[in-house]
Amino acid sequence: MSTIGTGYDLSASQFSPDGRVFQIDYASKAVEKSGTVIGLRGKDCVILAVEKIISSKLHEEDAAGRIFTIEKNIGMAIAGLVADGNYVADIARQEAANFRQQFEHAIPLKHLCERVAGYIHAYTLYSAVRPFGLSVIFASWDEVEGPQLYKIEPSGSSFGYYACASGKAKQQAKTEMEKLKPNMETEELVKSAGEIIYKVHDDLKDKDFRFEMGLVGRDTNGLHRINPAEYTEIARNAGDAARKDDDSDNETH
Amino acid sequence: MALAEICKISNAPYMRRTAWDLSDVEEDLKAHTSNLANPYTLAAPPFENPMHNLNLIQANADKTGIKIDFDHGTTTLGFKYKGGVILAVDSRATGGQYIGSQTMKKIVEINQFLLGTLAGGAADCVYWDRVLSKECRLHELRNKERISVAAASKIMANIAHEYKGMGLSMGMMLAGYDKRGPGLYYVDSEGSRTPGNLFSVGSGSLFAYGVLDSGYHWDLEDDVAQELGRRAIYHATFRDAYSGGIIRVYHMTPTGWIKISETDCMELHYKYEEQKAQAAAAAQ
Amino acid sequence: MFRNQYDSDVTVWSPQGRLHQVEYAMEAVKLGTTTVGLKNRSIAVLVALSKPTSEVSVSQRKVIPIDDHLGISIAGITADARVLSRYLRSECLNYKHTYESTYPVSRLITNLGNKMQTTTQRYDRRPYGVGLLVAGYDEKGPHIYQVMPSANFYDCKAYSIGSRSQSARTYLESNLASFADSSNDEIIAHGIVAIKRSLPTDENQGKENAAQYDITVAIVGKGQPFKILSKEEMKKYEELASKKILPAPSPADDDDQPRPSGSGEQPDEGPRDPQVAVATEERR
Amino acid sequence: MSNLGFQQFPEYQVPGVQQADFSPYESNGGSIVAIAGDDFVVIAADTRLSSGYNIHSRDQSKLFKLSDQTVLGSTGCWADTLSLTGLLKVRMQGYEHTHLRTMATDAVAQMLSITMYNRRFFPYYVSNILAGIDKDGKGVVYSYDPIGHCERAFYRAGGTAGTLLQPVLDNQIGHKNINLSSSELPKLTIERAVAIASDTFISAAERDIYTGDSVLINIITKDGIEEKKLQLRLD
Amino acid sequence: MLNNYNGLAQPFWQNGPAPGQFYHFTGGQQQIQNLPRELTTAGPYGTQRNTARITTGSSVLGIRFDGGVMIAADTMVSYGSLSRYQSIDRVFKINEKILLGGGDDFADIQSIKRTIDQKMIADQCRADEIEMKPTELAMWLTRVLYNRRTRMNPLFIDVVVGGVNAEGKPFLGNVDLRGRFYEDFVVATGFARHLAIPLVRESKPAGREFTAEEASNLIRKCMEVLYYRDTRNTSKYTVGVCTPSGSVVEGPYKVDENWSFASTIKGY
Amino acid sequence: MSILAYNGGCVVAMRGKDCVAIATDHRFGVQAQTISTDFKKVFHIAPRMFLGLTGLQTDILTVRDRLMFRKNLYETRENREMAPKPFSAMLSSFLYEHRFGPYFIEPVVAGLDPHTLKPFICNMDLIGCPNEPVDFVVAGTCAEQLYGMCETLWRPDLEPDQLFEVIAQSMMNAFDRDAMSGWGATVYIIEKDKITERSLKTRMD
Repeated sequence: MSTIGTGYDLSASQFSPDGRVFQIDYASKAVEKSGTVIGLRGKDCVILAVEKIISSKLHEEDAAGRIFTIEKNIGMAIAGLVADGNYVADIARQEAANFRQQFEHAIPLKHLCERVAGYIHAYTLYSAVRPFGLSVIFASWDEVEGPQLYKIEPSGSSFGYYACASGKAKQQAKTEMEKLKPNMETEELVKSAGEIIYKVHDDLKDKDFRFEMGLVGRDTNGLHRINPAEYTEIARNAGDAARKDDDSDNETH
Repeated sequence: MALAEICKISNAPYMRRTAWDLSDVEEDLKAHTSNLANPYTLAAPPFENPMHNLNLIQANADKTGIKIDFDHGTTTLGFKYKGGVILAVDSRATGGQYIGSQTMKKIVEINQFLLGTLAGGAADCVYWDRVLSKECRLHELRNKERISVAAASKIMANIAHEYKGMGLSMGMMLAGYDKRGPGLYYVDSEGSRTPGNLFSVGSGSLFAYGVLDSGYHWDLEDDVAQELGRRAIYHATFRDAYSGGIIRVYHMTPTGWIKISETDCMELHYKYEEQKAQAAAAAQ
Repeated sequence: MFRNQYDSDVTVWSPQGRLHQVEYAMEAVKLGTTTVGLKNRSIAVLVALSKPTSEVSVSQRKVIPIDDHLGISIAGITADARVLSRYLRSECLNYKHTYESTYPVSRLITNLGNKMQTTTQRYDRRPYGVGLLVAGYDEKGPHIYQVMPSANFYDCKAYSIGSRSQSARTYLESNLASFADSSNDEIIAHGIVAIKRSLPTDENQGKENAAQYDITVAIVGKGQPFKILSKEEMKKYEELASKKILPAPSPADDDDQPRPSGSGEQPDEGPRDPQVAVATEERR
Repeated sequence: MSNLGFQQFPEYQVPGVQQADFSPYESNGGSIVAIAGDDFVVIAADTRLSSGYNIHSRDQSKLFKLSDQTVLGSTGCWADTLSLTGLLKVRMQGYEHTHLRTMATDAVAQMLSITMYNRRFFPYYVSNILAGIDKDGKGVVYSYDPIGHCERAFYRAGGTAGTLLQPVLDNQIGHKNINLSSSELPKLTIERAVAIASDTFISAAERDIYTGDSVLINIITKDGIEEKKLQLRLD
Repeated sequence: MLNNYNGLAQPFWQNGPAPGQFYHFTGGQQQIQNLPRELTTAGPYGTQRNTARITTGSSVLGIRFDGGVMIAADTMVSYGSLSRYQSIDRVFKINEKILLGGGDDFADIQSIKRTIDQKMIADQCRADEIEMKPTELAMWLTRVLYNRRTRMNPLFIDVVVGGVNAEGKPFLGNVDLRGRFYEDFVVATGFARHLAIPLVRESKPAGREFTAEEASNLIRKCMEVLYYRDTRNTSKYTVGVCTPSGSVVEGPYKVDENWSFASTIKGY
Repeated sequence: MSILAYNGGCVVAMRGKDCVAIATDHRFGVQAQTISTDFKKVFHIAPRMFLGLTGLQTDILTVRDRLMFRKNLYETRENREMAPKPFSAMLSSFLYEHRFGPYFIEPVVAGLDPHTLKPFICNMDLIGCPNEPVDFVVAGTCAEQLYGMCETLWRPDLEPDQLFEVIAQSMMNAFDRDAMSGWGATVYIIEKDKITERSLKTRMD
């Protein structure tokens, strides 16, 4: 049980004496409990990968997906409350549509990120509402801007990244990412994404999980695609492999 | 924009989504069926002064082939006398010169103690009479007593006034029997409301008046009164092109209304001819 | 454990990053009688258990038709279900009116989810205390969706919610493989068997003395508009079902077990705070 | 950006362009005939959709099935017809949901009247004839004026050739101006009704350019709706 | 007591929820209840709208054949009598199932096209492989155009919608500025109404649909006739073809001009 | 309201087997108001020829008189009975003389040729464009209704009595749907040897 600013932590519109808004911290807790999600930026592509914990055999494989398409060339992945995720995805789409309506081209990820971050932030200002239990990762690619990767925290703060992660195994994933070299080709990137997700998955804590990914880049000719068969295949295999020798290492020790 | 809603600027024209999405559809559906929920709300026309502009559209009918003829034309009459109220009406509805119907019901049975006659725009009268009958029933349920003719006619007058200048065309008589005895009011689409002993409304009213005035006084016997009404309408149907069909006579008594007769005015015509002939013969 | 002060309001996160109000709302689902949804390649089936009442349309309270291609069965607060069903209906109607075609199920449910989400984030609303199983058919084939108060929704092969639904799920899981290829009759029978599993133990021992519960079955599929089966049609399937051998319900059939899917985003959630039970008591 | 209308920028007015003002209405022609018997009702409409002298479609049904017991025939401004019938369909399904049964013909008639009156100040330009079986299994016909004045009848002709056909019906169905005792009058059977309906359309096609191509005939009985089609002259 | 096309019931309290209504927390969804601009101006029939086309496209011709539809339009967009834009594509591919041919005011065509494209993107975002069908688009257009017409603020367009429906059934329809919609095996806008339709109708084989070849021949023939007879028409035209296997816009093709007969014409 | 409909009234003529029939209503009104109900719009101008005039009453009378004058002139000059054909030719040219200030009437001519005894019917618009169909001609405020009726009832080679039934039914049912005409009607059947005039009992509204 982490710090509890007892008494001062019941409303998003309330500071604690030591100057923190606990509700936001608590919201982040929800994020930390959800399956890991990562985003990697390659040379001419960006990948989003999710460790989707499967809660029941009875669900279809692609049920409750946590990766969304926002614009032709923009993908979004979330860690946290899926319900909130769906909702924010909807908002993001409206923003993208609104931009396109006015300027006749796809919204630059920077702008989209700002707008959505602003929206999420707005929900941290009022006692009438709760902050989103959500951390959002945006990925896009286009000829002009090249690969783009942004992450928004429940607080509404957002930054651009080369690689970023959220959820359970955030730290673990980060350390894995440190090892990666920049400007990878699509194939490699996909592989490493698979490896990371499979590595960081902790099958003692949770049961079964499903690797899901979103990919946008030159090779997908600028369209964001969710679980493109060929690449997903590669990633999963890579992941399984990585996992095996991972275990074997453990045995050697 | 994200905060547009909070900043309340999302209504600025350049912010409005042009896509016609489902919420707009719902709006639209509601707008076009609003009066099913609330009979008083009608769709506003997309132009000012509908009376003028609608006529404009109707005027160049023969050019455009757009013939928006509402059913019209009537002779109706009603008078109070010692035995209550007599209402007599014809049954012809004409759209332009074309006789749309010879059997239209121009006396609306609002309830057992309230009758409305309709002249002018048939749809207008029928629709608002229907609304009125609803209001009367509500009044009855709320106040545990029947609504007075005065009050009922006032409701109708208020409605008419609400839409004054929009081009409604109604000239109706409300006849009833309440604590104050027999009641007869004339209400029209200009919003005027007048109580009185004797009215005739509609294109053929002048002819009807002629007959009525010659035969009317307070102490008529029931059958005489009824015959007077019938005859008055008959003469109107004979002289007025826009009146005809079946002649209906209603009698409002202290115990509610009774339908006295429904006679085809052709029948009447030849009956009266007959009587005239006999009278002439007798004179010899 | 400290007294839980974080469960009073839906806008308050608990230090563990949980929304107790939402979780409590999930409890309401367990108070409702069981309902099962499952599908094969051509049709989707809803089976619902309801305590029979004198009311004629008892099935109406448990299974609600939305449109020709879609219907829902509910577990939880019926009143809330009504609100949701009204929303679904008007959405489907509007869609039909605009496009002259049926609303793709997945999209409808996504929108529903978003509507429900707002109630989990505002102090002046409470989450809907009802779980839905949605059976629908569109160009992508038959669908079963599970929608929870947390505004989470899952595309399912088969599912069951409501009190003692765990045992029904156990049955479904064990037969999951066979569903896709089974005939329409079989799949319906499967559904009935599954739901009988959820009956209190003493009842589903002797198969037929399940008398004190009604079973409602509704189907939708290719060329089969959503329809609730009549008593007569039911008989056939009842027999089919009773033919299927019913192994005694698994001992590990414990309803108080937290249902992973139920608690949506918190699969690793430990045993619930003791307050919960109390809180639910109060709310009922 | 509708507020940036052209008229805001007079200097951009083009001399070449004529300012034809927009008429919301258009007459798309077509005629309907409906005849009700004791336990059936026949409603027929032609299938020509035209405006002015050009024929858009020669095969456009103007009969709208609202329920197994009710059919609406609607002509006039086709756009209005489409929107009105769309509206009705929505209301019908809504009613079915809330009341768990389909709307009876009489109820439909009343609703249609009110719905049309909603547009009192900007009317639907349609000539509607509603045919159906009423509560006690009798055939009924309701006819409407553009703002929803509704009258129950036994036979009715509407649309561009309505004025031509109505007197024929008066004579053939209503036996107006025929002094024969009721025993001598021919009984109105489905066959006779259909025959008369077709005849009237044949003569309508002779004299009304907006009516032609073919006639769709719906025969409604308590067991449902039977459809017939009849070829007319194509010029 | 007129409702000004905002049929919504008044909420319980300001910005509060009407019973059974969902809404966003900022409440911005609630329409401000003012008269639509259309209802407050004067002009023809009381409205003040630009009631004229400015830059217009002329003919669009659509023909349905057994395997799909073809839609053709010349590439001219004229400004009054000035042939202003000579190579503008007026046949659009909306998605793999839908073609759209736009006649009449081109600005309005573009604006509606934008909206449609946005809807297509929305479809893609759902990532559920559900595409819009031509019937759906046609109905949607009908509602939108009628809605604008009823507000006396019409979009001056006359479009041909074609494509294949779910079961691979060809569909061809026309929607005009009043929201008049109809389906037929041949539909056209502008001059083609008078020139092309009769040609196509008379060559319609009884009891069966055209074959793709017949259709394309007819298109070629009609575009030629149109080019000769319609002053607002140019010799270049594009053709959209939509079959269950997808839709594509081809061209521009050129009418093979032959003015040799000109010399024979007397009296000019 | 069109000036042609100012006084109301209608006329119809039909061809039968060796006979023609012409019928008129009796109404003379001023717009909606019925002034008299014995104004026959059909005039017997030659032994086997009738002229029906609908439209503005004053013009009807004028035209009738002027035509009578011209006809008599013709007969005194030629000293032979005027046949329907030349008569309608004359009528046509007469009307066209007033091309730019026309008489507001729609004429109908019906008769048998004095020599060949062939049936002849003809009607014109108000500036005299003649139309000689084989079946029937109509004029007046309820022309549309009349067309509808005649189209359905008329058959070729009707015997005089059948012809009477047909024309009577057409007439009555037509003007029962028209506000501006009616109030009694008269039918003339013209055969080679006799002319029968029969007045109908009709609605008087």
